Amino acid sequence: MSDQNIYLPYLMRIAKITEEAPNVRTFRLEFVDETAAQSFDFHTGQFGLYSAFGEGESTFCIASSPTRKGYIECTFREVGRVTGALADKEVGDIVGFRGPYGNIFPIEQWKGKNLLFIAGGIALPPLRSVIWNCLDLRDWFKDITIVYGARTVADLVYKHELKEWEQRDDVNLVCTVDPGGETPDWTGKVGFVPPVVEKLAPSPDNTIALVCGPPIMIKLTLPVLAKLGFTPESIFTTLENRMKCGLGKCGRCNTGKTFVCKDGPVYTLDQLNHLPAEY
Amino acid sequence: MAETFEPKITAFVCNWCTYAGADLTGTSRIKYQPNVRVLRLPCTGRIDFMLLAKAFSRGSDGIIISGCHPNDCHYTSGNYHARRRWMVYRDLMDFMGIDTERITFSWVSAAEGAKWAELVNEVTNKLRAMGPYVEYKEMVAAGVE
Amino acid sequence: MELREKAKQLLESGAVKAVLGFEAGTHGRRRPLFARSAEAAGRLVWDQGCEQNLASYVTRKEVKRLGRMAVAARPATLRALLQLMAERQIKEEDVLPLALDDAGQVTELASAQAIEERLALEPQQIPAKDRELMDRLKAMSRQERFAFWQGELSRCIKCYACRSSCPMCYCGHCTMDCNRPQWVPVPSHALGNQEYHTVRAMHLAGRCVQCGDCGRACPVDIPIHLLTFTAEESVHAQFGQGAGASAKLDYALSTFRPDDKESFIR
Amino acid sequence: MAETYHLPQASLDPLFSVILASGRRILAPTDRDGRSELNPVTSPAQVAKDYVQTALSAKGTVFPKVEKLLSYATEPGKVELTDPVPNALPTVLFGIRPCEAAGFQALDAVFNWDYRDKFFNARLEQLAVIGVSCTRKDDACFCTSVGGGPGAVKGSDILLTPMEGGYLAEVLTEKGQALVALAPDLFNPGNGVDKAKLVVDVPAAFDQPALTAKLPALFDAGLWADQALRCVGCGACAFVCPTCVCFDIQEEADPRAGRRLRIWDSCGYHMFTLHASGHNPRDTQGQRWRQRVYHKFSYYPERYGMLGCVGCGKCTRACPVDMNLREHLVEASQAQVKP
Repeated sequence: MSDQNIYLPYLMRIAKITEEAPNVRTFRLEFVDETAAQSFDFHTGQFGLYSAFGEGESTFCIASSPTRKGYIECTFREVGRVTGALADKEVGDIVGFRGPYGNIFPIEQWKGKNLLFIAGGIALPPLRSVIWNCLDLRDWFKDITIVYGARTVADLVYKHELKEWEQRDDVNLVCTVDPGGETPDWTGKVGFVPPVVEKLAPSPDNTIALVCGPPIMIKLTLPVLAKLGFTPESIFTTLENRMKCGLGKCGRCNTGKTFVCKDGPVYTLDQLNHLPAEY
Repeated sequence: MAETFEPKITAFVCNWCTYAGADLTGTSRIKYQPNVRVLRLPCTGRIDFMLLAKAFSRGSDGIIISGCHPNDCHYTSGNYHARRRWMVYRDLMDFMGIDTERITFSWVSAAEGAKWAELVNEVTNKLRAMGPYVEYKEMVAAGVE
Repeated sequence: MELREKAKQLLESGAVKAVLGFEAGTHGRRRPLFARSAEAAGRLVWDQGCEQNLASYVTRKEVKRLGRMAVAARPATLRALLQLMAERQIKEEDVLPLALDDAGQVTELASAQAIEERLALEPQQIPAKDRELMDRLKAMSRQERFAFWQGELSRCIKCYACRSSCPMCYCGHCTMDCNRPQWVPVPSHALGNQEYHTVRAMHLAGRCVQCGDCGRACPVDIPIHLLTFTAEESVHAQFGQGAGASAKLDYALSTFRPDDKESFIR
Repeated sequence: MAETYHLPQASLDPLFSVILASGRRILAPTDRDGRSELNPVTSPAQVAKDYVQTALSAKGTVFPKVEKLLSYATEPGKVELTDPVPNALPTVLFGIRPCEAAGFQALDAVFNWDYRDKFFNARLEQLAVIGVSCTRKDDACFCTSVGGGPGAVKGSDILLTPMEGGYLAEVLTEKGQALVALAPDLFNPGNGVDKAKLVVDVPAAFDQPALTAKLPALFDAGLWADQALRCVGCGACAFVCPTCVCFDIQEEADPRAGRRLRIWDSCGYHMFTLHASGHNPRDTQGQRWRQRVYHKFSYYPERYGMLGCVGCGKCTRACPVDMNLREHLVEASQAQVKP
């Protein structure tokens, strides 16, 4: 018996590039190898390592929903060596993908519940996968509320989808931008995410909250949810520690006894409360 | 027919003097050997020693560095700074056993088209006689399991 | 006054928050001690085993948080502190160097000028063992020297103990950590090691205070300090200035003289 | 399965010969210019006589410091991947200490839980360990505090314990038997010697199970930052460690081809956990030092049911500022847990 090379990526062709916000892009990736495309499967919440050949690998979530077959999508901001090289790619170029890795959002367990999504800035992509997954299975859930904030109007990602969600009557979308980030024609709210949530005052009854955003947003939103009566078991988030392997070996994402790449990236607040705050 | 070794030479030259000088070589129709690849930088002051290391690691057998004569720098003193750096760099490289014979420094002004041709020919002939920089190429390949 | 007594006095008077010196460690070794109480000051020792250049700590953020600090200093430590002042990494008032003589008597050097004057009494010398190896290497053929260094550097594991121990390697973001572009290969294969040590020596030319701590720190005993020593000697021989001589020294490679003498540029 | 033999001193020479003749290389501690390091040897005479430990561990035989994971060729719109075959040479590691031999199991735990790492496995498969028990120790040793011992058999295929006229040879695994089978005549029947009397005495320094139980409560104690004040944040401890397994993957390429290399990394580095956003989950050296201790003594036991430390003391010997692991663990053992 010989082992497989677990570090070999799938080859993916870029099928579509969407400019989301300044330096933020979404790639739609299709498998070069047809058999890989057939056998590939993932669940919402999982992530992968995307490679720009020549520069290396970088970790992002899979931002598309597993209900949409035949492709995966990722959204990234250009900040470093790999994302910089990815940003230079064009439709038709080849990139690498390893995954899917990590645990999942247990949406089957949420049947019959209300869902509250709270996202900030570039952290909407991991929740977007869940949102579409849940919208495609809309009758599983009761009310779906999405609170999304960014620094400025330009920094809001998935602008077309935000419009679509806004127009659906089975979704309650609340968009907000930080004070000073609004444009003259901005019709959404102005204010930081935590006070917006506080004012919105969603009911904790039979509700699952999914929170994802920059550390400061998460830090300030959690007390608000606690005040509203959400229990630590009903609050989910997804972490993204630095990773090199995604396989529970390289040691970077080690937080307490867990590996974010294996035991995460999805954690409940209750689980996080039992981990050292090294994320 | 036995194949003769043709050295690969990377030349780092400044924009204002040597590049213009090399241009003059061409417009004056002076022929010289084609072994040199010219990389133009704003000033000799910009030629970081890491560029030289990169040239060797990417397969150069020799390197030419050339810019404005002292006192002629477009930026007043870039070449003076460069000169200091090379003075130390050569000592260090020699101590580490790097073949400094393969690195040629020169001042070639925008008017010295003939000097450029002469310099390239001379360096090419010398490197052809020295042969490929085998030691360095072996080092580049070593140490990976 | 002896070190323990002086340290106690400085701590009790509040003149400093900590005294950085040495205590007894494993296997008879000496290791750094951050004495923050009079009681801890009682553990301070001073002898020939106290070789480490403690100036490497004064730029570390965790150490800076302790507050003003007295530093037990050998001549190389004093040179490093002056060089750090020249490079504007520390201010004269941030540290209180305590120069110690062979008998263990302490002199407070409260100003850069006092350090300079003290250093003027201590001729800077490369240790005989290092000088002997440098001379032996210079007497070799170039190919032999290359083979020597390749053999030595093949043991390098790029743990960066040399960089971490160096008082002048304080950069928050070292060239080695820059990756856009990735100039120096990160892996410790032959090329990665060669380029790393070239870069380090070049970046220390005119700045190396020749304490030799990089070589002492090396877990696989590569005489890596000889590279920075050589670069520093080259600067000294050609431009007539040595790192750590004064708190007002210009960096040798960011200045020039029109009549700098060389013989190799055509 | 242990079988006990007596291996006369004079048998070592022919044993080396048959091992080499079988196509295996022998790596053993050598003493060159006063440095104890692993090198290929061809006869017992080349093996260092008087060593406690080599500076570097033997983990490089199964987890090299630089190792190719894949290579590729690129042209516009196309990438061709190559899956490398690990260059795993049949190897006998002779003369490493029982602590180090035990280290391979800690590496195996990480490389083979869940996903299996083919590079590690290919090398480990080709490796046989002839350990040699310790008759000397130094201030850094603490194997007996972490479940090992100067004559412990774990991880060795054959363990030799020096005795009058040769060695007590314990053949412990099939790999060990295969080596004996190369020259069975060299091994004489065992004669019931007491191994404990042949090895050096290493008294336990601390109560490890008690320490492991106590660590979660000590997480926020100030002692980690205090201990780490003198730590300079290099990676020497991790790189010489026989069980430290954290790695980095680096890409090297030119416009037409490239490769991915796995290299050693260390949790002691500031950059190890630094996020692209600039946020660093372990921002201070105290946090990073604590991670090193906790990973080995708290997270490893919880995750893999074994310790991530074998008590060899290499980190202590390698440390430029004498971060003595044993001493720091003793201090943690004695620390008061705040209620």
